[in-house]
Amino acid sequence: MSFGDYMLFIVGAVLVNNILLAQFLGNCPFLGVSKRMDTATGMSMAVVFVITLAGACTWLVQYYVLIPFNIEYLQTIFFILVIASLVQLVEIIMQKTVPGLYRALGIYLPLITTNCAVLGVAIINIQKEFDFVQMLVFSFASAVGYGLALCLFAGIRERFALARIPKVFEGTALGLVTAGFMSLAFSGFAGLVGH
Amino acid sequence: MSIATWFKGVRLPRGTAFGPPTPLPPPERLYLPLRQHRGSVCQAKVEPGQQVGMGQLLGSSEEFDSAVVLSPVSGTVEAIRDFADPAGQPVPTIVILNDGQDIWATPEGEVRPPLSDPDEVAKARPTRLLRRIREAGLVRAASHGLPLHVDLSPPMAPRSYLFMTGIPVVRPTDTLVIRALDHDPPVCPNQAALAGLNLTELDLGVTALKRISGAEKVILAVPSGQVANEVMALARLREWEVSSQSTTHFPYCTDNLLVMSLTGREVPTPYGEPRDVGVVVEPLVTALEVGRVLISAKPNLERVFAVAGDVAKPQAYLARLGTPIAEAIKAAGGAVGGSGKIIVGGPMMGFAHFDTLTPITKETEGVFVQAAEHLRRYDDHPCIHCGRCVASCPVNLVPSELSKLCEFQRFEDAAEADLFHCIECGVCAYVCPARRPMVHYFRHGKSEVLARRMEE
Amino acid sequence: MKEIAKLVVVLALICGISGFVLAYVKDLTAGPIEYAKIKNVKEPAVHSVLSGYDNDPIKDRVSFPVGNDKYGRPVSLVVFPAKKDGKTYAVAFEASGVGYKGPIGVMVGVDVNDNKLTGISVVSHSETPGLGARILESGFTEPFRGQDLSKDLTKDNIQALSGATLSTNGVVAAVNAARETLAKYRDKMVN
Amino acid sequence: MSSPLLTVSTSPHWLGRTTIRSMHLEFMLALAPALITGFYYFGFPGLSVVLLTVASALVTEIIAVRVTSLPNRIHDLHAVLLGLLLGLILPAGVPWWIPVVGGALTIILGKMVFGGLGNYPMNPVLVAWVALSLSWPEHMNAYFAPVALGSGGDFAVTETPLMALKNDIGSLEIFELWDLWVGNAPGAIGATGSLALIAGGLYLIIRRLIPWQIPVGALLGCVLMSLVAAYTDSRLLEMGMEGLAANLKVAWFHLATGGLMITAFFLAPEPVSSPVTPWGALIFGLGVGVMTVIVRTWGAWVDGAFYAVLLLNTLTPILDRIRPKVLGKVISGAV
Amino acid sequence: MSLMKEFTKGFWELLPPFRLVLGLCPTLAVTTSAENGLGMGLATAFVLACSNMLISALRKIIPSKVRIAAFIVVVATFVVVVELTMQAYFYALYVKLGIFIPLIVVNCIPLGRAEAFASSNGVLASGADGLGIGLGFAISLFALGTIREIFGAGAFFGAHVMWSSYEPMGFLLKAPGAFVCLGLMLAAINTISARQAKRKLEAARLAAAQA
Ligand SMILES: Cc1cc2nc3c(=O)[nH]c(=O)nc-3n(C[C@H](O)[C@H](O)[C@H](O)COP(=O)(O)O)c2cc1C
Ligand SMILES: Cc1cc2nc3c(=O)[nH]c(=O)nc-3n(C[C@H](O)[C@H](O)[C@H](O)COP(=O)(O)O)c2cc1C
Ligand SMILES: Cc1cc2nc3c(=O)[nH]c(=O)nc-3n(C[C@H](O)[C@H](O)[C@H](O)COP(=O)(O)O)c2cc1C
Ligand SMILES: Cc1cc2nc3c(=O)[nH]c(=O)nc-3n(C[C@H](O)[C@H](O)[C@H](O)CO)c2cc1C
Ligand code: SF4
Ligand code: SF4
Ligand code: SF4
Ligand code: SF4
Ligand code: FES
Repeated sequence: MSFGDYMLFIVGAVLVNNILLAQFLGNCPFLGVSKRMDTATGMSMAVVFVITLAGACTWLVQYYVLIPFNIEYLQTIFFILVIASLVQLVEIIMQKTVPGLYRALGIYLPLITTNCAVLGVAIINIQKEFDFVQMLVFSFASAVGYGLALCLFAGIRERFALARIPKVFEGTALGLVTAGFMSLAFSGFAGLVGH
Repeated sequence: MSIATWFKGVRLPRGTAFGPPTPLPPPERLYLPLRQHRGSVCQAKVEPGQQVGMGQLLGSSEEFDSAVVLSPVSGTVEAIRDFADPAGQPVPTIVILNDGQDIWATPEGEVRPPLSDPDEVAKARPTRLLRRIREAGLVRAASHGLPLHVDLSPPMAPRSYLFMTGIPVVRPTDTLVIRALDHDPPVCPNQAALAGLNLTELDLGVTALKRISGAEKVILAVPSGQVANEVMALARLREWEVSSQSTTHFPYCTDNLLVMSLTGREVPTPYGEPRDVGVVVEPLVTALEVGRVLISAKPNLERVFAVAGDVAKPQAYLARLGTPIAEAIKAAGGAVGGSGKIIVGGPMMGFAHFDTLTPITKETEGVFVQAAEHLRRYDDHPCIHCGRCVASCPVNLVPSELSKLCEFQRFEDAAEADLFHCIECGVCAYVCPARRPMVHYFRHGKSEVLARRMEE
Repeated sequence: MKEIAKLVVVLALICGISGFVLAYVKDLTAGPIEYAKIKNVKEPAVHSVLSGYDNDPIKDRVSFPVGNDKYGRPVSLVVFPAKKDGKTYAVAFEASGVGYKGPIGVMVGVDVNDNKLTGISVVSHSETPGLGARILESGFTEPFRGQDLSKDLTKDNIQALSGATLSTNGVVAAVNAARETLAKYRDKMVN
Repeated sequence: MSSPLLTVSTSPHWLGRTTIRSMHLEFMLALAPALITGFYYFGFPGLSVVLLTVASALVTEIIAVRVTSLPNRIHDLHAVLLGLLLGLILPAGVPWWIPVVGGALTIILGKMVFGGLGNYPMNPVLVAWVALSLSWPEHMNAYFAPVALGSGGDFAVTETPLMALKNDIGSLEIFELWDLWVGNAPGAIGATGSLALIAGGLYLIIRRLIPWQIPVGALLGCVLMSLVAAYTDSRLLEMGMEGLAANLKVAWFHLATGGLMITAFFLAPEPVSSPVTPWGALIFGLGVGVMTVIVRTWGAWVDGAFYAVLLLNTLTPILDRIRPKVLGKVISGAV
Repeated sequence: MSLMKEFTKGFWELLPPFRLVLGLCPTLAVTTSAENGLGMGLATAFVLACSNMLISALRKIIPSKVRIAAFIVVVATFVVVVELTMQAYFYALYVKLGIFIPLIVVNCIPLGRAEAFASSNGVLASGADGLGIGLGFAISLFALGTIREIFGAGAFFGAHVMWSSYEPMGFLLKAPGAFVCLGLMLAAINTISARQAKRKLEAARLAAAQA
């Protein structure tokens, strides 16, 4: 792929096929940690970090363990174990080496293990038969798209905290409707990149 | 007026152009609060039943930040009781029954020899001039005004928060601004004073203020197109700068903003004053009072003020201090329309009172009467985010957000968003199509934050 | 120490049992899964490229090894024969070529008597929708029917897609790959 | 002498004359030229679509405040304005139930679920418009060719200038630019009369009902981005159109066509969903203009103006953080 | 009796994804038709019931330090079983549900129930809990799928149900429609709960007044 192709590839993953708004991955933390802008930015950074790392590890596992041993049907179980141990490991290493970053991101890390987006991106990497570099770019761009959506969403929800919202819509219900509107807005990007 | 501020604030309707102030006969009863300014309360120096003469000391205080209260008429002290001041606080007030004689307490009322030569004033020791001002009990003629001798003295305590930011604690004053403008257009004592001006008073007053403040430059801020040729001639003679300002562009005649448009200096807020940037601003009414005190060598017992709004004949008056506003309204032909608001000060920043006995004091600029049919009601509508308040706020706040933060009790967040820089001018409330009680939210928010700080 | 040993043993045990169970289930479902895949993916393609048979090409399919993939695992070719009166007159099988964005899988039907294409159908691709993906349209696949396969197919005889030359080339390459496969394994196929 | 009849309150005691209702009335006044242009070119089919959206929005709001505990603020005419705006951006050839459903969507989804005027994050009219477009694309593209009032022609569904441009850059030469400016072109009922829209928009700016930054930004962004788009378009060269003049022609075309003008002056400056601060508003406007041309040129949709507004609406809370310097503020957090 | 209670709480009190706001991704992604919703729901229910029972049975031997890892392995095992079975016998549905079948592993419901319930309750109770919540989830997905299919495609289980000239509202089948639909359903459920709470409160007040 040329440089231009990579750019289109990135725009596609961040905006057009946003993993959250168009592919529905990682919705539970999306609605859970989007009440405030600062937590949303923290979560976004943690997600970018973990998704990229997990994408790389699972890719290696797929091509150097599962395929050679002919146990591709165990993909799900291997991937989730790899991700869970990776998150644990990252947590421990971070705590020891960069305590500042750990304090900032630490509380989000356990949340990420059970985030569909991480496993989802890992599986998509394999399904689309990406090579290693493409996999890295795709994972990173998808995660950035997730973070972008999360931060924009948090901005909007912060405004709801200063508005008289009908009781029955308070919280998740309105969050979902708003996410729908964001998805509507992002549909404006359709066709920018033909994937 | 710079481009940046041209679109800010609001254009208020111009009030009736007032002629020179009409003298008002002294009323039967006068009410003299023992505090008529920002600062300490005076102790009463008379007893109920006591006979007093004009200019007799009624109250004084040991504190520096206090102005003496003198009797404006001769008569009997009828009672001393509490009345509400503009902020609603009870203040001990001396009630005097006027005997109609106007007999001075001291022969001819002289305290000091007259001082009517401008050249002499220009060379006089500032402390000498300040003493005369203090003895005359002068107060800066504006709501929340300080006693004039306090206003003209350098600050007593260093302003630590300014010091921390590298702003000199006391910057030498280099400019004196005489403000012949009024911030709330229809209530315009200063403009009325400009209409029937005694040139000698003006000359002496300004010269004295210049001498006391140490300013090198004097700027006469006047309403555009309303200044007589003699005044211009005097200004040329004394090398005062004359600057014409729009009187209807609210709130650009308030002190801090006036200083900004005249000198380009930004007064630090929330605690700063024009003095912090080397400027002293005095209302024209005050300058004239200083002049009168020096010439006549008598204390100041009268005040120029305006009666405007829904009265038969809006007019500026010269009345004894302590005259109830009811008398002023009566003189102006009485209120027309349904019973609405009696506002001491102007419609944008004044206080509505329920008591028409509220007297004219040394801080009174005027009275604004609002008929019931002209009352405007606030609404509890949510902010519609239209941005009109943001576009208009003269100090560049985001009032919409502040009001929401206060509405939802997030006072600390509001303080973080510069709530305390709001000057409560009311422009945001004026332009808000949702009719939100903006300034009410801000006052409430400020008081909550301050209460919490006190607890800590 | 003992505790850690216990942790490891329990976890290993659970994993082991899990692996065992899954291997068993995998074994059990291997046949049905293969059938389901053929039934759902290949069958429609086979039906569209063959015609006139009186047998069931799916049921009569034959498969034989044709080499190894890059991990060394054997790869089989599945061939669907079309028979009339018990005699194979045409076969369908998958071949692939490289398009704009990756491999294009094409089901190719060939009449074994006159080496003419009986039809093609694209079964897998990752081309751009609206551009390369137009290879799915019948307007593109129809002209392949009846082309002679005794020599390499060129783009002259078919309607190349404008703006998607690479995709077109991919399909043509797949058909030509099929020609080679047919030449190589004709015996095994026709039997 | 204290009088119990006097009202006591703190300042300010004067309030301006602009209320939400008066603002909405002036908005509608400013839309009148566009509506008249629409009526002139699209006749009674166009007018009935607008009347249907207005009626539907109003009825929906009346029902909504009846059946829920939401405050009744029908008198502020917001529903009428939303209905009018939605009607103006629909094609004249839609079946009758599209405006009906659209008006209801605007009120319920766009506004009421958030608690009414003031709370919604995105322009309700555009939310409804996009929902309609995603649902019934064929109807939402049923644009009529204009037939001047009284000329007696029949209405027929046709291609809009932007559709034509998407298919063939040669359409630049087909449409008379003057026709595009006065509204004599196929398109949505109220969106074709660019001059009428500008007239209404200028009125709003002079009355300070919308910040000037948003329309100016949008038009500027559109011109800049269409120059870029034209510069990178090899089809122009193939047609023998070269140089700044040709590129400017593309920019001019983008300005005059489609939903850009109604977006710049009426939809993007919708108060609730657009930023309040001056710089925020300018960036918002620029973003709308730029995204409009990006979507028109490279995206899947024919017109990008409405999507551009929704996209920038998601940025509004962040743009609102761009503040002017507070006058007199020398240290932060001074209390 | 108490088993029944464990079973039925998943139908209202803990109805996922409305009360337990978990498992949103499949809820949003696959409910484009009633059939897909039901299939996804039942697959999840199966995994949930089986993993709950097994985890409950093993709860005494699993050391708490590795419990999350062990839970994941157990859940993942059942997910793979479902994956293989669906591939073999419901291939078309398997393709439609796609990536969301393996994602049951990280669907927060099975892990959540393992942690919150199965790790401290008996096998039967855990089975009842898992099955109840799983079926509740299936019902929710089925309901959402039904609404979206009827209005968004004019059909129910693929069969036309609206009047003949009805043109479906395609918006509902797309991503934005999914979010909006789920949000509105949640609000409807909140409304019902609010009514119930009010009625209960009034009944209590009435009782108090009578006493
Ligand atoms: C000179 C002048 C200017 C006034 N300007 C305003 C104003 O700007 N806003 C206001 O609310 N009231 C203003 N008033 C008070 C008016 O008496 C009253 O509000 C105005 O006439 C509107 O009357 P209405 O209630 O019949 O509309 C002004 C009064 C005077 C005398
Ligand atoms: C976003 C994008 C998608 C493309 N997709 C395809 C494709 O699916 N198939 C293809 O053959 N070429 C594709 N191309 C390549 C161009 O269309 C290229 O110009 C074309 O292959 C050249 O063939 P032509 O000579 O028929 O124009 C794509 C290019 C871009 C930028
Ligand atoms: C306000 C309004 C309401 C209408 N109501 C109906 C109606 O209830 N039923 C109907 O068939 N047509 C109604 N029409 C007219 C429709 O345009 C027309 O009848 C309908 O499109 C016929 O086409 P159909 O066979 O697809 O329903 C209405 C038109 C308007 C303007
Ligand atoms: C409230 C309401 C909603 C409607 N929604 C639709 C709809 O979603 N799709 C549709 O084709 N027709 C809809 N119709 C119109 C109805 O189906 C109409 O009779 C025929 O579609 C007209 O051809 C709706 C009508 C009403 C009154
Ligand atoms: S209200 Fe404002 S203008 Fe009036 S005295 Fe106070 S600070 Fe000055
Ligand atoms: S926020 Fe304060 S300073 Fe700004 S307009 Fe409102 S009252 Fe005036
Ligand atoms: S003027 Fe009123 S409605 Fe408009 S933004 Fe300010 S507070 Fe909100
Ligand atoms: S707003 Fe503040 S100052 Fe005004 S009455 Fe309330 S608490 Fe007191
Ligand atoms: S189901 Fe919970 S994050 Fe996707």
